Amino acid sequence: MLDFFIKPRVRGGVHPEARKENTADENIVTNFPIPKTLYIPLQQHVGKPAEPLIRVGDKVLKGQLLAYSQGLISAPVHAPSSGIILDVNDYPAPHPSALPIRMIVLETDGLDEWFTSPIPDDPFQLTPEDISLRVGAAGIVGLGGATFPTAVKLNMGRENQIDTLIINGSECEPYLSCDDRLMQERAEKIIDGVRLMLHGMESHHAVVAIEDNKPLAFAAMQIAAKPYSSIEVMQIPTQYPMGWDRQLIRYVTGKEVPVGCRSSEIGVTIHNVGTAHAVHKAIRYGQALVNRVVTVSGGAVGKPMNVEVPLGTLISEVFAFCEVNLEDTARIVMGGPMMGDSLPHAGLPTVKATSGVLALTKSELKSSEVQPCIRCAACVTVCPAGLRPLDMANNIRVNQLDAAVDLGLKDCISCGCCSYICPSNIPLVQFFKYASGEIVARQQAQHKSEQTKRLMDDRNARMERIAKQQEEDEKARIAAKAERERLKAEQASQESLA
Amino acid sequence: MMVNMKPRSGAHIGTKANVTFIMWQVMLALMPATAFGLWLFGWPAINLFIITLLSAVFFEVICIQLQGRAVKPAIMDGSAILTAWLLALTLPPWAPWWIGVVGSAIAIILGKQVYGGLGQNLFNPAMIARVALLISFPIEMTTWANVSPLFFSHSPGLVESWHITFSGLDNIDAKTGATVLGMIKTEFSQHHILSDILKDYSGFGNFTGWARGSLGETSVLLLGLGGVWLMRQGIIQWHIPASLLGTVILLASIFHLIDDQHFMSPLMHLSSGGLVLVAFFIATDYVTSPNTPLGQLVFGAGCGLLIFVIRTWGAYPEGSGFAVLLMNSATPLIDYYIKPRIYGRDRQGKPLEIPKS
Amino acid sequence: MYVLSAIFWLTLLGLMLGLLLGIAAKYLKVESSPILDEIESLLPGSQCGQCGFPGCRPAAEALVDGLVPATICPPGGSALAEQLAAMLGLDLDLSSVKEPELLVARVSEDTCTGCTRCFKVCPTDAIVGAPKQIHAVVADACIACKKCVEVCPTECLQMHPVEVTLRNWRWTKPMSQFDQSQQGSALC
Amino acid sequence: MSEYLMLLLGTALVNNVVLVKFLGLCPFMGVSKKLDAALSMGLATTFVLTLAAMTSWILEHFVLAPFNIQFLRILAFILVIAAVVQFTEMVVRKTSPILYQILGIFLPLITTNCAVLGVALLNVQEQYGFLQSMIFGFGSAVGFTLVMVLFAGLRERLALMAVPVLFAGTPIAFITAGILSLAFMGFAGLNTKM
Repeated sequence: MLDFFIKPRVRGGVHPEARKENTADENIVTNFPIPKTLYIPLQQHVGKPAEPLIRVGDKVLKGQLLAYSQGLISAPVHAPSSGIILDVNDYPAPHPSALPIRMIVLETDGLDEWFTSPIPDDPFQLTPEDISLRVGAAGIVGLGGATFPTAVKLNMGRENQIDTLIINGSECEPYLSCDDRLMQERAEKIIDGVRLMLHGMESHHAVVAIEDNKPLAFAAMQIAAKPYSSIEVMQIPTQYPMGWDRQLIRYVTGKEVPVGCRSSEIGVTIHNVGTAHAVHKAIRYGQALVNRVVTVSGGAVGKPMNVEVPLGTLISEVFAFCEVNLEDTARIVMGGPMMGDSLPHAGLPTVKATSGVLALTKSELKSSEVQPCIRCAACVTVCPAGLRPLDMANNIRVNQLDAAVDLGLKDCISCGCCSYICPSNIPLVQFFKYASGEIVARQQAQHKSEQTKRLMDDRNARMERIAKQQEEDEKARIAAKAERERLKAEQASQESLA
Repeated sequence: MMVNMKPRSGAHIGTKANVTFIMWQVMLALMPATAFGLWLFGWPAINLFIITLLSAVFFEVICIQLQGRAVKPAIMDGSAILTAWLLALTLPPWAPWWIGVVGSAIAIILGKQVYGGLGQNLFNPAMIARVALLISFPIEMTTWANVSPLFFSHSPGLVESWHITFSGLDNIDAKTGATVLGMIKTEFSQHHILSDILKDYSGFGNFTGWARGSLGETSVLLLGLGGVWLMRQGIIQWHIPASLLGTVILLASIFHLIDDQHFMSPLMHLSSGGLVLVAFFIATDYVTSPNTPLGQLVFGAGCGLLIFVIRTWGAYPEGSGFAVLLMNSATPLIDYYIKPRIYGRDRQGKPLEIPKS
Repeated sequence: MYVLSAIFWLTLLGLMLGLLLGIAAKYLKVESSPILDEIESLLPGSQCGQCGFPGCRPAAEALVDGLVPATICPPGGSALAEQLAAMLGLDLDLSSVKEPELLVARVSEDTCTGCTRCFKVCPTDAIVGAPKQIHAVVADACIACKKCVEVCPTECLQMHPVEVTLRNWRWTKPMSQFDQSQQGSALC
Repeated sequence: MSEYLMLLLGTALVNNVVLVKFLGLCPFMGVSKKLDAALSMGLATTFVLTLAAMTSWILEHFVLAPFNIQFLRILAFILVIAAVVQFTEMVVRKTSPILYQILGIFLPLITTNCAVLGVALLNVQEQYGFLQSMIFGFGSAVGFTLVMVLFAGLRERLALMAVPVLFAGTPIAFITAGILSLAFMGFAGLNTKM
């Protein structure tokens, strides 16, 4: 009862059934057969897509750079396995619309031969800048799902001295247990990655936050972190969305990140457990981010498991490996069931952000039979960002998008709590995603109409200039003609005189 | 390969509760008090109850067909039945049949369907109907039948109850009397003081419900139990009932201390009239109550204040109907001004300043 | 007798109030309503005439005088209608507004003879190309005013809907419960 | 002192100028679409009404009565109210043009607003003293503003609903106003002796 007053109150959130038990008890499966072809999208991260530097037909090794990052916020892409580049073209993207984006198609030769790169003997002698350079070169992005390039975060961390680095082990989405297994099996590697990141950001205090429904992971991480005083491991209440970075920052440090500014500006940075593990592999062994642990679960999965999969593997192959019964799969979801995207079919590649692939049956899904909103305000109670989903949805339904923005549409993190709790099964998050998309479309239309107005004014000005020009030429011509006639008349009169 | 599935966003999983489940839960909570009320006032009450429910469903079906909407789902969500149920509980037990029909008509058509069906109404439909009936048919709405439980010697049999319901009461004075509130209101107007008015008042009787009153609101005990159960089920929050009852008790005790001859004691306020029924079942109606807990507290306090003011100084003995309607009209304002603070923004919505660490 | 005093008092009252108002008017001077040019700047300004007025300025004047609804400008779509309604305090019914279907002109290379008639008439110089050379339309600059399609002799310029890519793909608006139940309509 | 408070409460709630006496209905229906417009209209009317109540009392007691030209009462009152409204319109136009644009035609219409003239005439009929008539004017204006703001809140929520086409717009507003006045009848007979 006492901690009611000590621990900062967590606002909103829901308690979905975890349904992690069928995947959280077995080890991570590492003997996934190397697929024949890998489809590697160039845009697997937040920021500009990577620019390919290889040509069709090149032979590449595992971990070799395929596309370099361009611009300030971007991340390179590496070969998940050794083989020959088949094609660089547009293929369906792992997105609800499955519209094509540019991908590199790699035909594997089965050797899985690593691309050797220099390995530092003692990484802690490296300068912090060198560490974030290596992390950036390894193509590491946030593996929690946000996929923000980690190197950029480390640089920002150095600029405004971070006093707390939070390692997000909450994994609050139901079904997913890849972070849980990673912490249980590779705790030392993760702790080593955390120390490297601390060194990379010149900060001295890290907190690993783990939800209290994962006691084994908590124990393993505590043992691994015991020798290092700068790393503290703490348990946080199990409540979706505990993994939302701003919620975690407020719970762990008590600070609230103001709207419109990054968390590093108030001295806190957050990284996922998987990211720390990838940093460890990149710095210690020079291995780029080429594979990741993916949870395959759901009612229609014969053998639910956590499997280490090379990036770019088609979901259909992962499903085949896990004996997924496609007939009673009502919906394929990439990521967790709360925030994940539904995919139209399984022929899409896994990417750096794929923390889980779910094959859900009809009974597990929320019924889509919509009833009228009875204003029960359960969505207002569960919204962690403190918005009023029912009022926003009502405004969006009658196309009052500005009113919805005033109610806080821009602060919606689409965590799915309101859609989860709504007794009338109203797709609230889809209302908000539609509205944000519509607002962006309107801004673009507004921008376009301003530009076209500028083009029109320029053209009209040019037309007037040309018209004035023609008038002057006309006048000049008439004047010249008159002049010539006058001269001829004079000549004629002089001749008549002479 | 399966056919391409339509993109769907947001939470793919969800709670199993839906609107119908909530409505039936509320009806379940009302069951004990209703059964007791029907037993207490015998067959005429049962007739009235059934007539009100049937006419409500009938009007709902007509309105939905007029709007060209699918009839089946709208009826199945039980909101029409619940509205009629609540209305019936607030009617005089031996009221004639047309009171029930007209009440349901006003509640369903004017109260809900005109606004566009479930979730769209601005005022509590049951309360609109009760207030409209009270103002337009004062006599029928204030003939309170004596307690005459089912199968007791002097209470009307089945045939006689049809006579009462369909062709009205014959010897009115023998069978009816005033409720506690009504009696006090008339005595006060003749400047009697409280102690001699309440010579034969039994507190325990009123609390358990053995007293004259509307069909379902007499038994405070059963209504309270039903309400607490609803709260434990998580269907309603504690904010509205607590602030409503708390305000009435607070005001009543203050005024009772000042002058206990002219102001009823808090316990008497609690166990008379429709206070508890309104607090647990009518004021907590989702559609017409504010969204935020603080807003609900303000709403409950407002209802409590108005109930007390109308009961003490108003012309009508029972003010809860008016109080709920007045506070329903203030709900949009409460929601406009009392809203949760958005993460990373201050109360006015401006982003917080970056703390100078 | 009292008639005279009545007339006297009324005139005195009128005069005195008139004087007071005159003084007040001097202090509270306000120049002409700035609303007109604000409205005109909101309109797309493409003088396309789809609103029935010869240009955007007359349409703006009609709007300020309240002669026309806020939804008179089809290219503006519901976004502009909302802004106008908010600015002028008009009530707004968006049922009749059809979202402007995004179109863009495209030249089919095989039939273009390079006669340059189209880019002379294009208001935003969206068509580029030299005489006798195959022309091309700059998609971003084209405002789908259809003037070039009318004037092209070989019909090679046609309007095409804007092609959906991953960048401009949008979530569709979910159907509210009223549209769904409208579908399963009466008596079922 | 409590006698004035009772008068204020009585005029604002018990016999509310809009919902019980049914005066001032056109701005009540016309300007209650937006909450902020309704609030500012209420404030403008309060300013006008209180000023008009005072000036009409002065006019009645120092001009009309002594020279017994009471038959000019309505004419003189309208003249004064028009002047006050014109003055208010200038102030509003100066302070916020946007508000002026939103209130639009309803600002000069306060002149013909039956609540304003009605309250002035009622003052005379009830033979209130100067302070009483001012409180009566102010009370009824507070009642007007209260009901305007409540109704504007309701209408803003109504605008977001899928009201059947038959009732969409003004009809549903009239029905809501009817139910609101039904609710205000609860205050009827609030006998003013404590």
